[in-house]
Amino acid sequence: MSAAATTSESFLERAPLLLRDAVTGFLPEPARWLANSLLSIVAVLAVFGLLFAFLTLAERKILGRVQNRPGPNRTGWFGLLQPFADGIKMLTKEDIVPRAADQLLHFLAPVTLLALSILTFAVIPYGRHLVPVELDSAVLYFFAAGAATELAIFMAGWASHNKYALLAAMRALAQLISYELPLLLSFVPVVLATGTLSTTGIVAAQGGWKWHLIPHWIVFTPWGAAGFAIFMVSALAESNRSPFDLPEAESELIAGHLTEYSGFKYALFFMAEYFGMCALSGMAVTLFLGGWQAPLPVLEFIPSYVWFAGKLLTLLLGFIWIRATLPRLRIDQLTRLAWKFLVPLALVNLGTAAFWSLTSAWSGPLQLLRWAVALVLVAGPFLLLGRGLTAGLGPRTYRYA
Amino acid sequence: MSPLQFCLIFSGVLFSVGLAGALARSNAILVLLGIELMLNAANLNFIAFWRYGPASAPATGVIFVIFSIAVTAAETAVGLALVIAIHRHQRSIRLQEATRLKG
Amino acid sequence: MNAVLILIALVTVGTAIAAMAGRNLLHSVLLLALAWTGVAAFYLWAGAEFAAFAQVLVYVGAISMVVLFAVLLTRRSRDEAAPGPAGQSRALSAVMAAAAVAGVLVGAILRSPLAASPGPAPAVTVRQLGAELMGPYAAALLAVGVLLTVALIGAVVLAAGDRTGQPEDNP
Amino acid sequence: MLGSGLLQGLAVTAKNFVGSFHDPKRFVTTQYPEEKTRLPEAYRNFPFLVSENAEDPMGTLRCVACQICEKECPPQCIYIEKSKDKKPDASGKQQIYPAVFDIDTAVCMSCQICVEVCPFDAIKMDQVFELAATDRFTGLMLDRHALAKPNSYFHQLHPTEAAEVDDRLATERKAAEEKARAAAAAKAAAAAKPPAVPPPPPAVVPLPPPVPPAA
Repeated sequence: MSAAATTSESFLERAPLLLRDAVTGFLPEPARWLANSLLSIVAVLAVFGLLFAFLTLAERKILGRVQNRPGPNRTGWFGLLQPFADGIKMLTKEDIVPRAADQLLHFLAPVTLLALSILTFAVIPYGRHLVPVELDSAVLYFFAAGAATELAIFMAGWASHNKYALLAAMRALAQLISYELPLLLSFVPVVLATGTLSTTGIVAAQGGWKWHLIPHWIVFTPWGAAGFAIFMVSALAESNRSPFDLPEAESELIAGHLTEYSGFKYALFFMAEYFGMCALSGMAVTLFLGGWQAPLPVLEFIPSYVWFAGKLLTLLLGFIWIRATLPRLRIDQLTRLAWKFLVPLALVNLGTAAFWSLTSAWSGPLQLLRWAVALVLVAGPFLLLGRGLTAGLGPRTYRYA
Repeated sequence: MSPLQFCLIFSGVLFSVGLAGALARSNAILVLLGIELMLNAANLNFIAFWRYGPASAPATGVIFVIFSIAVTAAETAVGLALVIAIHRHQRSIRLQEATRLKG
Repeated sequence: MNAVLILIALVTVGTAIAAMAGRNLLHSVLLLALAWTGVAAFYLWAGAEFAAFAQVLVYVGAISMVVLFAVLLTRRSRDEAAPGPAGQSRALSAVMAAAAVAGVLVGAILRSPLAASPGPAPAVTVRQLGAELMGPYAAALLAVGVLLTVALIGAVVLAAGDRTGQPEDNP
Repeated sequence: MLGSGLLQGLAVTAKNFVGSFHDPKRFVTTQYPEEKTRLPEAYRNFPFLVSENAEDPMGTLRCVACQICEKECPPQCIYIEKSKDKKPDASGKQQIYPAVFDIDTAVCMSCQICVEVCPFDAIKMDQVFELAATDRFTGLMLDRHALAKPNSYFHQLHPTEAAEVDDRLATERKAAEEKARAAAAAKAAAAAKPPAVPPPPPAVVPLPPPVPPAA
């Protein structure tokens, strides 16, 4: 949380800063900086901790409704206390460590995973003045911290001393490495267009409206939409969400690298997965959906962090909706999708973005041409590669003996 | 001892650790990792001189490190592929046993 | 000179020594990942933010993964056998050689008149870095790109191996 | 086109999600302990003993302790001890009655063989499924007091079958009555002048109509 607020902004917009100053304002300078940092850490942890708790509840309620059941509704009013009941259950469960396990790594794996996924929250701009750490290469930091989580998953699989856990960890690594590529490639056009790796800079570049109506969000350009789609599909895979939840696949693959985990360590893995999902969604909002910018000029009176929260929740609900819909992929289908479809599309998309930024001076009828060429560049490879991907597939015919 | 000297000693010690590992261990992967460590020590020097050295072009040290990291990545990929190829031929990755030129 | 730098140096060198001396190959790799993170922390301390994150992304995210895969693919209990007397004498001479190198390096560094310029860290923005890479260093960047591509293809060819002679391919 | 199936699937789940809020046909869940679904008539689980009268279940058990069910029970979960004395049954005839009739529901597999072999329609299938107990030895061992349930209860569970059984019992009793009367008449005719007319058999106890049980 940095950057001084100008007094011309609305009270609600400045409310977090005023609150912070009320708490730490009396401290002398170096201590105040420390206290402010600690305060933003506590705030992020509290907000995302609660979001995690209620996201699990929302997920169970929504999945229930999609399957025409009510979902958890016993604990508290509409089941609102369910996350806390789950937490107490997880805390009081026995923590089992296999005798042959590598005790230290078995313990370190969930801790490392959770720590790394919390680290990714540091650079996301939650509001106009709400960035915990402002870095010049924030996007790189985000993906570096995200890439390091793979190490923790490997540690979990190996330390369990269980062949299924180890195989599952290898499978998880194959998936995570495969999808790292389209994930990184899909945001490169954004960096190309905005000319910065700083998240605040990227959000600032998406400010403003065309004809006071269409926001300058990156998702509203042809390559931005394609990049957003690629990013979200890769984010699904990176955060181990259905339909790419092969790393754990509790119904077929005995929970993968989590096989030997129970009790609170399992809860930590679970938490890290949700934190990863939240962080990737927050990054998608920042990179493609204009961050905390309001969609219309007249709606700017609503404080920026509300807009960010709204967009974040929309994406998270989208994750849940997709989980409710799609069946799990097989590992070969999964890697084929990454290498033969998403990576080429992301590379072509980079070219499209380059074309777009080179032709930014075009106007009048040339503007139409620009849109047409960009749309063809986006849709053409999608259709061609999609045909290649689905070639030989069709409605299954059954032959009976 | 100036900070620059401290950084250089740090890098020198890291280099020696990598050298000792590369010389002492017989496991091909560990030898490779020792070499990685030596390369990292060299990178440390780049950054140390960039930070404390005489002012030159502002980004040179960092750019050298970036190139070095890229080259190291290539080196590791090929090195590990070689290790796997050796393992396939000899069923072992002890360097003492890799004595034949013909697979 | 400050405490953070000393801490970073101690952690990095300590984990590196532990990794090189360790018996368990997997622990060695994980400790080395920690040492690489320590190097990244040094970069961050020195103000080279971009290099630090690139280091974490490449070393911790990619190289340690590839190394771990290689460790698992080449695991045989034969390699974990205790080193014989030949190995021990070799280790001893290796450590002596390394200590000699370290001695020479440290001596040379301490005797050189290396006065640190007292100014703050030179500020380098990512934009500047990009301009440099695309300007004066464009040729080098292209060469690195070619190198990486060649290395990738070479690694795949080497690791995939020669399958024609395998019995399961000639039924 | 790639992705169209995906969108179709998303539409289906969205329809389900929205439908579950306003369409009771989709949202069929009942909140079990508070509200219970009506079980289908054919559902059957664990046997019970039919008594004619809800006020005096032990006195009006149809069971005559013939022990056929005990012998036929495949998992042997029934234990019967005959009484030493006799009591009048529903039709007034003196009958042996079960002094002990236990069913171990931990063992019973609800095969309904006891019901099929019973010549007296005295044991029928129940619809209970909430037999959880904290003590599996005594809690799940049901004695005759726990097993005895009035005929009206049987009517409630399986109305069709109960009506059939009642009809059959009524015809049988009527036939027995006719027979007895004929026998009595024949006896009377044979004795020409008996000193006293034998008392008529007691009237058939009218079967209780299918009323909801008192409980």
